[in-house]
Parts: sequence; structure tokens; C-alpha cells
Amino acid sequence: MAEQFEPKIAVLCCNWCTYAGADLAGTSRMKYAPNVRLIRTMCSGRIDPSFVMTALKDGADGVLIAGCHPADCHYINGNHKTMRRFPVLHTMLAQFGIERDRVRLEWISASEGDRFVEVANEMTETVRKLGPLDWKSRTAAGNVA
Amino acid sequence: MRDFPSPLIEVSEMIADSGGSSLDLCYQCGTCSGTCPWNLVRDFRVRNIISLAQLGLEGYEGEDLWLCATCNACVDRCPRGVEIVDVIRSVRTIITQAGTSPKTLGAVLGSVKANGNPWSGDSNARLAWAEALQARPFTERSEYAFFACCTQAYDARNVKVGRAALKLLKAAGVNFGMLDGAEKCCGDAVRKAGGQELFDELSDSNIEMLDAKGVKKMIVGSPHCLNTFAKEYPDKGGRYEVVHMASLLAELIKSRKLRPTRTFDGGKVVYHDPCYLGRQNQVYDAPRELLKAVPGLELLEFARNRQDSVCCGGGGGRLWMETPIEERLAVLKLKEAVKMGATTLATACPYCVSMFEDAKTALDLDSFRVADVTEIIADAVEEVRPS
Amino acid sequence: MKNDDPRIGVFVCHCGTNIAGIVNVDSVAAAARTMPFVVHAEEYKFMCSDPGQALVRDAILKHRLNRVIVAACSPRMHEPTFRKATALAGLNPYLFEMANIREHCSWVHTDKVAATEKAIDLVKSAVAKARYLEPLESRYVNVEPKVLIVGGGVAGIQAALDIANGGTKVVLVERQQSIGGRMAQLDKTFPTLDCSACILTPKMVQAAQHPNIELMTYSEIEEVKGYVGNFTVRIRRKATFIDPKVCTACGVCIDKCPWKATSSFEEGLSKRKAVYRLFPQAVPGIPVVDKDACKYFENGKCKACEKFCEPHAFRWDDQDKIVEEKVGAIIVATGYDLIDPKLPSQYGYGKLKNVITGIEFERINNATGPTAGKIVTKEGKEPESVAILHCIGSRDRNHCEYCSRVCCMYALKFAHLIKEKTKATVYNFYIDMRCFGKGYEEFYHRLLEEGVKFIRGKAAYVTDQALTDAEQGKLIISAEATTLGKTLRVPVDMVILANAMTPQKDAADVARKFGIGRSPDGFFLEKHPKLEPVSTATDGVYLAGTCQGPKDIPDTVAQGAAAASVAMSLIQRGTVEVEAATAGVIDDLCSGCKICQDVCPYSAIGYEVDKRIAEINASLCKGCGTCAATCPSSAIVAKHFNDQQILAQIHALYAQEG
Amino acid sequence: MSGKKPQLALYWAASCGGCDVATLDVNEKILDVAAAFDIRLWPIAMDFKYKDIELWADNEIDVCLFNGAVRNSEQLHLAKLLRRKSKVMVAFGACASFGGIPGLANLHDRKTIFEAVYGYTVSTHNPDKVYPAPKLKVSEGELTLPDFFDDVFALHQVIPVEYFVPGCPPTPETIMTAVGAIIEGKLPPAGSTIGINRALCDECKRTKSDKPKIERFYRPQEILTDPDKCLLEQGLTCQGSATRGGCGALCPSVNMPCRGCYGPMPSSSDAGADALSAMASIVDASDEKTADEKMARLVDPLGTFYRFTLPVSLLVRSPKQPQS
Repeated sequence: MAEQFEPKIAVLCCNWCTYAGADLAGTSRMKYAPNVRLIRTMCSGRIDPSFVMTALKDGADGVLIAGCHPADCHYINGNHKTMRRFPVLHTMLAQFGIERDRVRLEWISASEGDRFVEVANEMTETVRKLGPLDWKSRTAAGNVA
Repeated sequence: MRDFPSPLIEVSEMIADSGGSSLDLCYQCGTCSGTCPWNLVRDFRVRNIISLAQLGLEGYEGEDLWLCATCNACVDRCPRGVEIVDVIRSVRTIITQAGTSPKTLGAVLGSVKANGNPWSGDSNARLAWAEALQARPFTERSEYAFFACCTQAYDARNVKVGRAALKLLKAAGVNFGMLDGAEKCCGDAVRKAGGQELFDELSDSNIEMLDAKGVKKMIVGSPHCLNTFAKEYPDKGGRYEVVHMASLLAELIKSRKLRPTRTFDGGKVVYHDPCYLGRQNQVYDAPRELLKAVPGLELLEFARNRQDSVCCGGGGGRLWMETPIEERLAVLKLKEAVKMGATTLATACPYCVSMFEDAKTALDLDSFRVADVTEIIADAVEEVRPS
Repeated sequence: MKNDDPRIGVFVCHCGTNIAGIVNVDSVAAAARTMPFVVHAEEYKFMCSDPGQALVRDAILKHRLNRVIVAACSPRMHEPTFRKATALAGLNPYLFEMANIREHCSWVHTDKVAATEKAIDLVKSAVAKARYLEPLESRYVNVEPKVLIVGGGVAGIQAALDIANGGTKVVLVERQQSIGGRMAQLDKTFPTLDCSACILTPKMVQAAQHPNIELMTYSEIEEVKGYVGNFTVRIRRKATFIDPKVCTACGVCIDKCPWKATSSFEEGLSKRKAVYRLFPQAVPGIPVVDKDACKYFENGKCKACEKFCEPHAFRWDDQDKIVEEKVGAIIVATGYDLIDPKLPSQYGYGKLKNVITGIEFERINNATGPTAGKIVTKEGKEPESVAILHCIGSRDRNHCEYCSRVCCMYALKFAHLIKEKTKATVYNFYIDMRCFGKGYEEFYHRLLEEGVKFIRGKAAYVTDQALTDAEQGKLIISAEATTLGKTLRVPVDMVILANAMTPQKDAADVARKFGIGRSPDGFFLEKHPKLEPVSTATDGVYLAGTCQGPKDIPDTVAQGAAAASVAMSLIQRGTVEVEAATAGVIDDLCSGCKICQDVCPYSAIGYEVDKRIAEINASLCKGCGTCAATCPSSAIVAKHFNDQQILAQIHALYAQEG
Repeated sequence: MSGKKPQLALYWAASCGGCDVATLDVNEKILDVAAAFDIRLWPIAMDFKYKDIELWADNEIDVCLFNGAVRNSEQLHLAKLLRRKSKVMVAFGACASFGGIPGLANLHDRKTIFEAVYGYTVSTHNPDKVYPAPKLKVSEGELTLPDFFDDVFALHQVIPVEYFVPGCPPTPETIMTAVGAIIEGKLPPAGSTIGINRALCDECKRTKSDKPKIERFYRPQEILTDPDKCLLEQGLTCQGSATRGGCGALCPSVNMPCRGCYGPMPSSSDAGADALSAMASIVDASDEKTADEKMARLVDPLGTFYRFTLPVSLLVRSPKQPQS
């Protein structure tokens, strides 16, 4: 049997909700796919669209942007900016030819360890089905002498 | 030295593997036993079966195992989320595979296997009940297929309900067609009675037939068919939109495609919630709306109704098993109905109709009427009622 | 120190077997040694222990490290510990970075190979970031020497008294018109059976009279702004229509008022007047006018109360007032609610009139309650038998999954009180008896001696549908006596539901106002379940009592005192460190587009008119970094989370080798 | 080479010719240029043959102003050739600097472009499905055409480049600044962009609110703008805040939103991401539904944010079709 594809998922998340939610999943010893790697920022509002694009370009197969629920931001409303940027970033990435399911925005609070697990697993499975993104080789300059 | 029982964890695991995996969540509070309606008429300790099954101790396979009518009351109330009916089903499956299930059930499963129905009816005559009504066969232009429950197709009492249904559907101009008689029992009772393999055969055969015809939407008269098609067939790859007659009739009356105009002459009516329609599929209001739409009909309620409704005792294969009169839930309920002044008991399930007709006979209540809501509506709609 | 020659040290923690059991720590350390700029890597059993921290300090000196990485637990747990260790070796604490290989790795994965690979990745990411770390200066601000306590139940009162006695000012805000909370509703307390009011009222009075406590009853928090040490709180003081400075609390107005409304304090079991005191021993004792019940507000007539008020205390034009308070710390002690007893519908609450809740029984049994302390059914008769049903809604996945902790004990207390006052047979239907506190098991034993009947089985339903003559006119409980394996029907005259404690209905709102998290059960989330039980995710905001989870009076009081001590230690310290990792503007790149000004949640960004560029007020900036992500000119740098650092992490994790 | 005038070459690759016109647009100052330089190559003004260039000595040219992107083998060949012959290579204009408008072809590849251009566009009549072929045998021998690449490149992506002069086209002021710097030998370190480091907002005369908000997005034809107020605040996707200044805010001064032709800011990792992030962050929406609805009005984000910079953006291009 062919070895199954293990997607690489980047999680760009805030310190207070999603990172803490992932911590809670840990302290509760919940189990999830080892494909995700968290990159912590203080607020999801810190997540520059270029981070998402860099991750995809570098070799991530999927990116999860995650932060506090819209009304629960540790920084009052930093996550509102994330919420506003996401739809247009999502559309633009689709224009580039990146499947919509590869990039996802989720609100996961510090108490939602289970939700983190669910999303991490879902994301891994969805992206596994989509296959490798392999951006660099799929966009490499080809027929140049 | 005495023979100490010791846990057989393999047995417990086997039960878990055949669908009873929530078994281990039980913390032995006894809510299930206390909730189970059987305890109104006899002792039945659901918890005990779960407890024995957790440890694989002998006794879980005892006679009590076959009592459960799969009414789901305990599952709704279980504080731990144990799918008790699944555990019971799983144990029954194991026993059935070992060939030690009760004889009466064996005969029923045998008939289903041979004839495609539990009533030893001729499989070629499945549509005989509807012939006189000249309903059109299902074509790709039909919106719905009418799937008749075996009981409505073969049981003399319930055939009347099926006929009333067809008349109403025609009167309302519903775009439906009859299946060609190749359909088989949906398999609900078969599965609940432990015939998992047979259920798989039935569902595979039905799905193949329905898909070949291009059926997308189905009308059913039995809540058991409703539940099985809606909740169990999808796992087997069969996905259909299923609607029960009571829900459909409520819609037709709301959209004024049917007008119940004749005044009801059957006295006070008490509605009995079929477990598979109510608790299992949350259809509580539609049948009540139907009855309330009938002019002159006074609707009564059992003390325990809707999600707390007491089962008729006919599900999970019980319809075909013998129950002493003093232990029949339908008898108990009918007494309650009479006591509150009802002269008609309405319900919406062929099993319930059968169980209550039997209870009526047992109690010698000649003037009392047991009816499916479909029949009551058919009586009330001018175009349908034979003059 | 120069940024261009990083010397990175990596320390991999075993955390006993917590990490080492899944992650091959040797491989992680070995891999770290091959990473760019890493000059030293080692692993150790417990990095957070003293020897572990010493290891870091020694290695910094020995290997001239200028960046430190500890791969261990969550930075939310031990980042401060290792920053301190780093600082002790003379290195700026912000040159420390943590890799979370426990919560995010060993605890959540089972495949050892994959977990080790991930741990190496996480270290790689930390190393990549560390290379670009820059030293930051810690800053301190003064702490406002005043504490806000929200909720005047026993937890809030205890905290207020402890803090006030320590010499610090307290503002105690209570939504009701009197402090006292739930405890004021109770009759006796288990297991000692002291009278609840007798032990609570002196404390209430003490709080009201304490020179360091300002009581704000009939008041609610509107808004909380600021940060640890410097909160600004806006409090709505609801209109009472009575001038508290003039009113003598004589109570004549209450007597004369002809209008009535349902008493919430009496759990709806009796009526109170439109001008009323919450309960006779209310503190403060000054009544308030219930605008909804008072006819004057409806048709402009009546004012019967005012006619008899000698001091002329009525102020019909009274309005809600907003007051602002500056405080250094906040204790949230907003208490609990009870599950709607109608939700588990099988017990017939609301349909069967002699099915009552525990808190209703407290009032019935209370000498000041609706029956003057007589235990009677709704028909006014003494019950011959009473059933107390445990775990109504609690320990139940259909409602509240958790154990409410106090019900077993108050059920025992009720049983005792019924036995004491009536001849009734008392049944307890229970799943497990949880008598964990001091003197609790002994109390259980006492109840067994008193002849209370214990049936081990959860009540399945309550009905009035008799099957036998003996059941006629009774409430019948259906349950299995699981120890016997027999299903029973027990006829009784009164059923008391021990219904679950739940979070307050507005808990979500309150949590948001104060920046507190909530656990899946809906109660407020403490910072650490064991080691920081009264702290929250927001520095300077603490928890006390049942808003954090179900608990009995001793635990509630203890937590009130604990919250007081933590708040006091903050006040005593006098200063707090504030965010060093703020945002900064690169003047040369800023074009003054002002876009950043809109996105800053703290209005920390201003506009320097002369230079026509943005300017960040570091004392207002909390370091969220939203402006840095927004700035279209890349002219704002989020310190400690700058583009270079984060992109380095991304490259380290995802860029192909070479 | 003292005493001798510096040798200047101007070349165009995948460009519209606008850069050359802009060079002429410096008006009489062109005479200064002519006086200061010895113009050796300028296809728009002078005739030349490849072999003339090949005959030059390496580094014989002091400065080569190269405009246009590189998208076929001929352009690549000339770029390499001129690189060898020139001491200083300047990517001149948006196309040479970032790929420019032709760079948007990176959303497709040769196959899909040919299919469109020679296949199904409305004006195409090509029943025999004849596509350009690099080599064609005729009776006289073999004819060749330059090979059309899948990708469009900015100049520095194919040869080393010393300086960048952005703009579509560079304004006369920008050109004179660059030329002046060259004449006076006051050149910044190699690799720099000759221009200013602040965003265009710095030069824009329009007034900005203290806390700017975007109520909704408009396309330019949908709205009559207030001539004094910041265009972005009025809902136009003006990219001035994310675009290098130097043009004097030419477009905003005539009521058109900045489209980003002067390219990203010096510290930016991606011009499009910068503009996107800034614009979206100040859209007036505090719930997801509103955010979705309002952002949906920003038509064609990719085309908007990468109009001039796609080949140098983070994601560079869309994946190619698998070659069959």
C-alpha cells in the first residue's frame, strides 16, 4: 500500500485563546493528528496575510488562522481585523489557484481544547484528501533556456 | 467449592464491537430501569443487563433481554449517554448468531428471509392490498415513492390504514407512485431483534431497488420505516428523504390541499405517541395538528405524553411475541384511555394499531375505536369518504 | 551584544516521563546541535526545577550564550520562570524563547516517531526565531491601591473584609439591593447546622460599617477598561427612588405600600411590596422602589409610601447614575444560579405542585420564610413522607455533566431538618453519596442513625398517576433500587429536587467584561486548576466562590480569602511590570496614512503632526501587534513578534532544506 | 574612459512602449541627456542589429536602461547580452522592476494563453488551430520565432540588476532623478531602487481622518469622489499607503486611486498582502456576516493588489497546467 500523504499544517494563532485552547487539549491529554505546528502571535490581529502566503509558498499544505471568538478578544477587538482580512485573503488565494479548504479561519477559545482537536483533525483530513500543495514545484519557472 | 462467576472481558468486548460500545459509560444509576415502561406491569431491570454485559457475566443473555421494545425512553434519559438500545441490539445479535434466540422470533426472521415480510405473506402479492385503488406506479417523474410497511401490506387491520393513505394522497394530488412490489421489509424489527445479517441483506436489496428506480423521496406509513430509512440506511449508502404520512398530511392540510370538513362522530380521542415517531424522530405536533383540524374532534392527552409517552409494547420484535394480558402495556394504556373518557385511541403506527386492537379485544371493548390518524382524516375529507 | 553573531543554547526538558515518555529527547537535543547558531544543547529531567534553572544559568556563562531556548511545557506555564533564570545570568530576559513540546506535542500525540519529529520542528522554529530576538526593556507602572469586588455574596464579603482589614480600600458592588447572596437565603448550614443568617449577618454588617469598604448595592458593572494595577471601572448605580442619606430605614413605607410583586428572594413562594427590602436583615436596610411593580410609575397616582415617610426620603426623579472608580485589582465573586427544574421534565416540576427545589425548601424551612419555617405541602399539611432526589440535572450529559458538589450534603441536611420538624419518612434517591468534607461523612452516619431511608438509584420520574390504592393522591417516584436490583414505586407527599448549580445566566457577558475565560461547564476559568485557582487569564482579575464552579460555604469563604490575599499582594507590591513587547514605528518608512490609528484597540497610536508620521504611546500599547500586521508600509514593528522573527519560524518549519 | 561621454543603451522587452515615451516626455531635458550621454542603442529611435551589439566589448556600455518584462527567449537573450556589455544595468519601469501588467499573465501558462489568444477569443478566426511554433520548416529552410515562456519575469529574476527605477511609466521627474544620479555619479548602493522610501500617502495632498474607516468599497466608476478627502476612506482601493512614493501622487490628484505601479515599500515582503491587510483591517464590520458582505465588494482582489507585482510577489504565479 502506498504510504499515506502526511500534510503539513501551519497554525497561526493568538496566545490567549487558541494557543491556550491547544494547551488545554494537552493538559486534558486529548489526542490529535501530529501534522499541525503552532506559530504563536499575541493576537490573531497580528497575523499578516503575508505569513499565510509565506507558509503556503514555503511548503505548508494548509494554514489554519485561529483566534478568540469575535466578541472575546483579549485585546478587545484585535480579532475583528482578522475577521475582516480573511474573506478577501481567502478569495485572493482561490484566485491564485489554492483550494479554499487549505486555508481556514476558526475561533477557538481557551476553554475549547476539544474544538482545537476537532479542527486540527478535520484540517489534517481535509488537506490530506486534497493532496500536497507543493507550491514551489508547481509554480517553478519551467521552459526557460 | 462453589463456582464463582468471573468476568469474561472478551464477551464484553464482543458486545461493544457489535455496536454496544457506549456500554462502558454506564455508572449504574438505574435511571433506565426506573424509566422503562415495562416496570409498570412487571419487573425489568435494564441496568442489570448493562451491568452484566460490562463484565461479560452470565445472565445478560437471559429471557429479559427479549423484553425490550426499543422504545428509547431510557436512552433519552440516560445521564451518561449510553445507547442502551444499541447495547440490547448488540447482545441480541450475538445470541441470534449463536442460534439461541426465542423460537417465535426465529419464525418471524425466517418469514422475512423467505418472503421479504414478517407476516408469511406471499412476496408476489405485496401490492394486492392496493390493487383496487389503481395507484400509478413510480416513474422518474414521480416526486415520491410510496413505501408500504409489511404490516400495512399484509395485516388485515392495517391494510385499511394503507388504503386510506392512498386515497388521501390521490385526493390531495400528491405526485407519488407505487413501488413494484419487489420491495422488502425495511428491516427495523429484524435488526432490533438481533437479525443484523438479515437486515444487511434486506437493506442492500431495498437500496439497490430504490436506487435503480431513482427514488429520492419516500412516503412511509410506519414510523419504524421512517426511522430505518432516515437513520440506518444512510450508513449503508441509501440516502432518501423520508416523510411519514402524519407529517405529510399535516402539510397538506396546512396548504389546504386537503380539507377535513366532516364533523367527527367518534367521541373523545386520545392520541398515543408512537415511540419511533415521537421520541425517535421528534414528530409530536403533526399528528396532533391533524386531529385538531377535524371539526368536532375533542383531543385528550395521556398523563405521560410526548417524550414521556409510554410505549405500546410492540417494537423491537415484541409484536410477534406473546405477552400475558396483565403484562401488556397497550392494555394498561387503553384502561387509562377509557378512564379519562376517551372513546377513540388514535395513533400513527401499524404496530401500535395492532397492539391496541389486541388490547381492545382482550378488554372486550367493542364500542371503543382504535384508529390511525390517517383513517380519521380520510373519514373527515369529503372527496375520500365513500358515501 | 551584537545581533549578527547569535550563540544559541537549547535545553530539552524530559518533564519526567511527561515529555520523555513519548518524545525522544536525546534525538531532539542532537538535532538541535545541528541547527544554525546553536552552540550548545542538552537535555535534563526537570528544566523548571532549581537544578534545571541553574543548568541554564551555568551554560549561558560557560558557553557565552546570548540566546536561550528551553523546549519544555507551554510558555503560558513557565516562560516567566526561564526568563528569570536567563536574567539571573545577566542576559536580557527577552532573549529567551520557549518551544512547547509537552502540551502541544507529547501530551497530544501517541506516535513516538511523529512526536519526536514534531518536537524537533518546534525547536527548529524557536531557534529560527531566537536568532532575531532583541533585548527589550521591562517597564513598571504604579498600582492603584484599591480593590473592586463584584458580588456581595459570602465570597465577596469575606474578600472585602480581609482586604479592608489589611488597610486597603475596597469597593464592593452588588447587583441586588442587599449583600448576602445565596447564603442569606439558606436556613441551616451543613454539617454543623448553624443558622446561616446568624453567622452571615454579622459579617454583612461588619462589611457595611467598615471604613475601608464602600458598599455599592443595587449596582452593576457597565464597563472595565485598563490593565493590571490600573483598571477604570464604570458602575451603574440603579435608581432606588429613596435618598439613602435621608432614609432612616424605619420601614413604614413598606407597610403602607398597597402593591405587590413576586419575591425573588423567596423563590416566588410569596409576595413582597412594590417598595421593599430584599429580606428583613438586608444590609443596607434602606428599601428600594420597584419601578415595575409601583403603580405610581404606571399611572402617576398613589405615592402612599411617601405620605407616611417622615424624613421625606422619596426622590421620584431619581435616575440611574454612572460612577467611575479606579482600582488596581478586581475580584469577581458573582456566584451561581440553579438549573431550571423544568428542564429535566420527567420530575414534573411546574406541573406537580408538591415537587419543589432545594432552594425553595430552604425558604420553606426558614423561620422568616413563606411558611414561617413550617414544613408543609402546598395544601398546608405536614407531609407523611418526603423524597429528596439527588443529581437533578447534574452528573447528567443531557444537562450539566459536572457534579454540583453540595447537593448530597444539603440533601442530608434537609433530611435531618424534616426528621427534626415532622414525623415524615424521608427517602434519599442518590447515585453516589459524596461526603468529602470535614465532618461530612460523620454527618451522613448521623442521618443513617436518624432512620432516613437511602435508596441507591437515581429517580427516573415523578408521577401522580396511581396504579394502586396506596398511591392515590400521592406523588410516586419510579426508580430502581440498584443494590437490590428491584424497580420501586415510592409514594410520597413532597418531592425535593436537588437541582444542579449552574453558572449565572449572564456569565458570558461578565466573562467578556472582565476578560475571563470559561471552562466547558460555563463557569469562570481559573488560570491553573491546581496552582493558580483564583487567578484568571487577565492579570489583576481574580475569582472567588461559585462563579468558578460549584462549592460549599467553607470552600467559598476559603476562596474569598485566597482571592483577597492575591489581590493584596498585588496592591502591596505597589508596581507592576507592563508589556515590554510593544509596537514601534520606523519613522523613515511611515507615510502618515493613519490606517494604524483605527485598528489600535487601545487608542495608543497618535499622529505626530510635525513629522507627519504615526507615534505609539508605549504605556497604552498592550503589544497585540494588530497595527504591525495592518501597516501597509511595513513601518510598524511588533517587538518580540516582528515579521523577521515570525517569517523565520515559518521558513524553519516549512521551507525545503537547502 | 575619462573625457569620453558615458555610453548609454536603452532597450525594451515585454513592454508597451510607454517607458520610452515617458523618456521622451522629459521634453527638452532629453537634450541634456543627449549631451551627457552617447546613446548607443534605443530601438524606438534608432535602427540596430543584434550582431552590432554582439560586436561590442564587454562592459563597453556604462548604463543600460532596460524596460519591459522578460517573457520570451529573445528578450532573455538580449537581457543577458546587454548585461554582459553593460557596467550598470537598470530595470526601468514597473515591468522590468516587478513584471508589471504583463506579469498578470502568470495567472496562466503558455498553453492556456495560446488557447485563449489563438483559440477562443471573440476576434479570433483560426479554424485550423494553428499555434505559434518556435520552428517552422518552409521550402527556403527553417524559420524560427522566439520561444514563448510559461512565466513572465522581472529583469532581476533573469540577470543581475544594479538599480530599479519604478513606475508605469516612471514619471519624467523620476527619470531625471535617476539620470541625474547617474550623471553626477551619486548612486545609492547596488540593488537599490532610485526613488524615495516613503509611501505615496506622504506626497498625497488629500486629507486623512484620524481613525480612517471604509464604509464600503466602490469601483471608480461607481462613485463621485470628494476631491479633498482620502480616496481610500471613500471606498476606493487606493494603494497609496502600500506603494512607494515618487510619482507625486499623480493618480490620486486626478481622482484615480493609486494602483501601485511604483511597487512595494522597501521593507515589504509582499506588496499585495500589505495593501490587502491595511484595507481590510479598517473596513467597518464587527461581525462575520458584515465582513463577508463588505469584503465581497472588493472585486478581483488579486488583480487589484498585484496589478504590477505578480512575478515578484510571494506566490509569484498560479500553478501551471500539467503538460500533456
